[in-house]
Amino acid sequence: MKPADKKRVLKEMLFARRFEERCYEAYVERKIGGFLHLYSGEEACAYGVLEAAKPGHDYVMTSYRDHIHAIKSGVSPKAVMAELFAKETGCCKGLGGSMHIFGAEQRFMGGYALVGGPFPLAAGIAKGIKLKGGDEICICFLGDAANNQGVFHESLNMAKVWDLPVLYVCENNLYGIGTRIERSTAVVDQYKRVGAYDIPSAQVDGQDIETVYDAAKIAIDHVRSGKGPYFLELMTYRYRGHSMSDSNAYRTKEEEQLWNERDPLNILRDRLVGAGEITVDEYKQWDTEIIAEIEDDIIKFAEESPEPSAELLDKYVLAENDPWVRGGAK
Amino acid sequence: MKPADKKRVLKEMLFARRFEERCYEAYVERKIGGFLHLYSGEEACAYGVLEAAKPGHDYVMTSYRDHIHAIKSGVSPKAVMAELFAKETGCCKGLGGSMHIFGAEQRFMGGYALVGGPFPLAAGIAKGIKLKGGDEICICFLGDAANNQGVFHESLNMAKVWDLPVLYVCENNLYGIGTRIERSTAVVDQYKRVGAYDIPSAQVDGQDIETVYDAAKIAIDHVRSGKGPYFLELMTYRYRGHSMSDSNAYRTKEEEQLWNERDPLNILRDRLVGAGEITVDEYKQWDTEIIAEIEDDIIKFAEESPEPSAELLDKYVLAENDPWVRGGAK
Amino acid sequence: MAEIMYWEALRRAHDEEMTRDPLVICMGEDIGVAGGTYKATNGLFDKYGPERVIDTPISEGGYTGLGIGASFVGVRPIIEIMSVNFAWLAMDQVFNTAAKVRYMSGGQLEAPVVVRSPGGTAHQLGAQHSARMEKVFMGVAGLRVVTPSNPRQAYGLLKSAVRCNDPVFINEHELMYNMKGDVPDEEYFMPLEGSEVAREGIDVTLFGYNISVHWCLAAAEILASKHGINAEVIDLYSLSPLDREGIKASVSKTHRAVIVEEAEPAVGVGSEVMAIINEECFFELDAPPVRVSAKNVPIPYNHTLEKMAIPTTQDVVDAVLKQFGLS
Amino acid sequence: MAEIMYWEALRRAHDEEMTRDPLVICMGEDIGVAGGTYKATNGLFDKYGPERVIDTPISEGGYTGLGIGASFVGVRPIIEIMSVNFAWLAMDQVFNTAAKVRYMSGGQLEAPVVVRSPGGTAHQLGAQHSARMEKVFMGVAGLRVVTPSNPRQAYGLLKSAVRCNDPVFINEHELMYNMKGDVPDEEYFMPLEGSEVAREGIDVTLFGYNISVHWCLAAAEILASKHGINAEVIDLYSLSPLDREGIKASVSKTHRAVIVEEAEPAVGVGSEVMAIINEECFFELDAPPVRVSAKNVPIPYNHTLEKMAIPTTQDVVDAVLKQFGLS
Ligand SMILES: Cc1ncc(C[n+]2csc(CCOP(=O)(O)OP(=O)(O)O)c2C)c(N)n1
Ligand SMILES: Cc1ncc(C[n+]2csc(CCOP(=O)(O)OP(=O)(O)O)c2C)c(N)n1
Ligand SMILES: [Mg+2]
Ligand SMILES: [Mg+2]
Repeated sequence: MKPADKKRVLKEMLFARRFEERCYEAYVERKIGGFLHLYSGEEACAYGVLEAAKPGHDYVMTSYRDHIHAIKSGVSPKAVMAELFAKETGCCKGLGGSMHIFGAEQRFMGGYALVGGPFPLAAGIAKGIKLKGGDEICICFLGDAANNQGVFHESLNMAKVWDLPVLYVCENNLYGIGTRIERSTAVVDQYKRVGAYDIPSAQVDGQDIETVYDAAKIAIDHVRSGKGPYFLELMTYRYRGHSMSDSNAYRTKEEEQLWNERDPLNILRDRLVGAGEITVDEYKQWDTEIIAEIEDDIIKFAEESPEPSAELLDKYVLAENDPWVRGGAK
Repeated sequence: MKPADKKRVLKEMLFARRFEERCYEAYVERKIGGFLHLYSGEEACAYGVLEAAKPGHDYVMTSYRDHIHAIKSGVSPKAVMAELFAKETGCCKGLGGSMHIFGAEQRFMGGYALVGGPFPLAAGIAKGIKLKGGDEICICFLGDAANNQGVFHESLNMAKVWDLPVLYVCENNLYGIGTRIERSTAVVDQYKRVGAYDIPSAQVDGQDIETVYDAAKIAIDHVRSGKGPYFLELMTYRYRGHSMSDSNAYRTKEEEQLWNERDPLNILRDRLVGAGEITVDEYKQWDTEIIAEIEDDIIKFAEESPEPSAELLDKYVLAENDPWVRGGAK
Repeated sequence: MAEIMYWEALRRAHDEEMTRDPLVICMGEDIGVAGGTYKATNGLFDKYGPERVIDTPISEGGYTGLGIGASFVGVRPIIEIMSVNFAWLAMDQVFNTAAKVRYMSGGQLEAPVVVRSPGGTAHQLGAQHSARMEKVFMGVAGLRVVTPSNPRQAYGLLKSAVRCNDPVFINEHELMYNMKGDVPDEEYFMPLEGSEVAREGIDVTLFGYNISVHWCLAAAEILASKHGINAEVIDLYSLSPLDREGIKASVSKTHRAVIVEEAEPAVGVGSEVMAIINEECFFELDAPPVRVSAKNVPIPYNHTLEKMAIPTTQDVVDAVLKQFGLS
Repeated sequence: MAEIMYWEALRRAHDEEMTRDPLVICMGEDIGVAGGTYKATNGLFDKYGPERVIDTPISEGGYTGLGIGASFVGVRPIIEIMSVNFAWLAMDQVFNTAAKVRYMSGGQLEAPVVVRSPGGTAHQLGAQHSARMEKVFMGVAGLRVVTPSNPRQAYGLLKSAVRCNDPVFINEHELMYNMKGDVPDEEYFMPLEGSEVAREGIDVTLFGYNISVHWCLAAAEILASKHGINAEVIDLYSLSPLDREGIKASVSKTHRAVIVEEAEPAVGVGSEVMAIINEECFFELDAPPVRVSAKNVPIPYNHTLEKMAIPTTQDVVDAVLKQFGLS
């Protein structure tokens, strides 16, 4: 990564952190409903990989922990926050919610709530790319515990048999809700599991964005050059409970402490400060600005936006006026 | 295997071959209906593994290609044939059919028609064994193509995480119906796939029953001693089409020829003849006897048995007079 | 107008749509090199190649999800699930993704995927290969369900389904692929919604769909010739949505309804049509509507019992006679 | 008689049955160390250990199948599927194996497994977490379906379900785990078949199940106090089989029926109850039976729209008034 990019992306990650933490507050204030899964602590994963990709050109999809992937893909933070506030200006008009952020224009193909659901969908998008002959790739971010779903196995096998341009990124935060990976999974190193499909893979530190970026470059080059799928495992940690309704009681203070010391923002900030690229004050200044922007711009927009109109209730169930329902357009 | 056992098992395999080939005829004569999947060519798999196991004590289950596994497990060939003839004397009273042979008393836990379905069932039986503290194991025979089902992945993971006494035997006959393994499967050597679950495995020639037996001994010792699951891959070939409705047009004459030369019966027969354990005439004599037994004893029984009575139509849908349906037995 | 078989009609629809649009693909187990268990894709592998006629691994959940994902970016997959019994393995992707993605994305994505699969009891296929699952597909919002009862419908419905922007499930029948019938020579699109009057009548309406239409037609002949009852037969080829107007119109004319279904009765087509009649034209009824359904049992292997498990033409006749107080 | 919460009632049933029989086990995602999303297994991990209180991987198809296999050899697994939306992934094992194994083995094996799972719309959980799938479980032979509307039923039905030799699906509700109600202090078994009269009345029967019983009861109060209509409320806690006798008895008394369901209408409880009424007591009806159902839409995230998507007490009142010609 070039120095200027590092600076920019540090600021972006700081934005992501503040965005998620503000969601936390809004949930406590009951402005956001449903299940809310936050990304704090894992920022270097999405930012590292997507810096190495071409958001808006490449297709991206993920699970319910999806706000930040959407934003880095180009979905407007306002539209995301308005969606969380269930407003008509939300990216899904208030119909989706936190677990279902979509930005078709930005090729952010969605957040999905069924663990593992996106595995085959991503392979399918890659199949579409291949049929149409573009140089896009599809990037699918999912958690470690998702790999125990059968469709993981089925999708990776198909991706390899048909050499599809799909990059699976495993954000291994060591837990599926309250169950530690060792208790659910026979082979803890996820990158080793894909040997069963002869898919090249790597496992790297997910807290250091430069490491992630470099590994992602290799992975993306592989996929984009037509060599088929790739599996990239990023070792990371979520700071908060699985969702807002999770007590988070199953993790030790020591473990949390250990990972706090490897905060992805701090790692990059300290490195840039050390290299004289930014000053601590500059960073603090960013923080102030970002907090203000989120409050004055994004939250305000979400708060003041209208609720979806009642007509939306059944607008998107089936296609509107599809001619084939009546036997064709002739 | 001891010489006497080799002789006995050769005769058993010959019986199996004749049994299946007689089923073929009966199907053509329309005495057997539904889908019929024959085991001819693969005999050394079931006989080799189950010789090394304790049929009747260990639990056994498999797919729709199940007659021979049932018979070797101790289900009476008459009851199997009568089942195929859809008679009330059939092992499932004519309700099951070829794809659903069961022998609970013999701990033959069934033939199942959904590809992959038995993977988790077998792990569950193994869980039951473990809870009850016996030294039984559960042996699950399935095909190569079944390994592309998601439950393969899910079941093997659970079997390892919970160290269940289950032996998965993959009868790799290179095809799933008309699709050759390379066209559906990224990693063709199935025993390599289970590295993803840290399960010990082996791949051996499935046409030579002594090889199968030796490999199965190791596998079964491992499982019975409480060390958890094992995966044994047997390279084999089915002589006939996938089922009676399969044209079998997708395989070359050369390939078929190659495998015919490695016929499991011939391999063992020639070896025993070479060692002076049996004579060719003796073997021919067996054959004559077996054909007669099948005709005079088994087919006759099946033919002459009565159709199931109409009361069976709804007898086994739900438990009869289950007291809890009415709030208990108090 | 040529008389062709049901599978040929499906094959023709596949072929025409694949010729027209390079993004129409088909996928499923043994549909390529082998041409499909029931030949609906016969010859297409050679014509369109392995990128568009895809033999899948035995991974129903995976390849159905893959087809749905492909449909997000403009591909029009026709997915064959070899037997509807295996469709349970794909239901998560069908219902949690395909049926909901347009809605939950606020209209941004859609899943124009076609899933075809044969259901029904055939010839002694046993409990795990004889499910009739149309009711399962009908119960959840966001999916269209159609079920062709003849080659013309098979052709015309598949043609429309491929082009429609909704996910469509096509419920076929193991026993019907070799059925013959007239199909127009020119291109023909069948509306995905509606019903057809398969036989006009005035005394009672027999509602059928897919194979049960044929039982109804046969029963109507017997009723006419032997009992002087002139039955109307309505072919409910669209199961979701059901044609409320068509149901109402016919019952308002005949004042009697008998619904014939191959599946177990609970929460099925029969009960839904009854509910619609109750809601739309209760006061038109001269007698309680009746459903003729399968027995509430898994399907036995034995042929005699198998036949006892599902309705026959005679059961339909008897139900009508009973409704008329004639038995 | 103590007033406890629904989740406590479930927990007590688990605990008693696990104490009684060492082969009763429970399994599911986060049910062990974490005590279960809705606490139905809280504390049992410490009491019975990891061999009997099993935290599973996220493999719904796999662990449901594993539980079914274990049940073949005498184990009595209680499987929790965290949300019914995930149950699609386990349906192959539930329907193709558990519901059919006794039948296809000619009575040799059985699958006495209990699957518990909450359905329903809760608080803005969105399209993929708000399914109401009871109808899917009801449509196929070989499975029992019960759905407790209060802690007493939750306790008594789980107790009976564990002991019953059939596979039983228990349909719970995300919003009801903290509901309080009286549960007998002594051991109590609820019959797995039947229905309960939740409120006696003579003018109209409101049929509900699970959460909709409470809407019916609230509506009955309003109908009584404001409109002089004395409604009977029938709690259809057994959905498969439905209590034909109970349905008939009540409608034969009140001559009117309104069925209230949280799910989309098509092929649901409403349509099935209507069909039963048509079959059992059509001539007792003074007015067409009516169903009050959810809108035919996936569930939206927005709270206002979410509430619009499912029936309310007022909808029930309105339906009754309309049936009486009073609106
Ligand atoms: C099919 C399915 N099963 C279970 C759940 C409940 N659930 C939601 S998230 C989750 C844990 C997923 O863990 P992981 O894949 O590691 O992702 P993370 O949340 O850690 O990012 C579970 C069990 C679900 N949403 N979908
Ligand atoms: C879930 C499911 N999908 C598809 C089928 C159709 N089918 C039956 S056997 C078979 C091939 C299985 O091949 P393999 O597992 O290698 O076993 P083999 O028949 O070669 O012994 C297929 C696709 C099925 N029965 N069940
Ligand atoms: Mg995780
Ligand atoms: Mg095979």
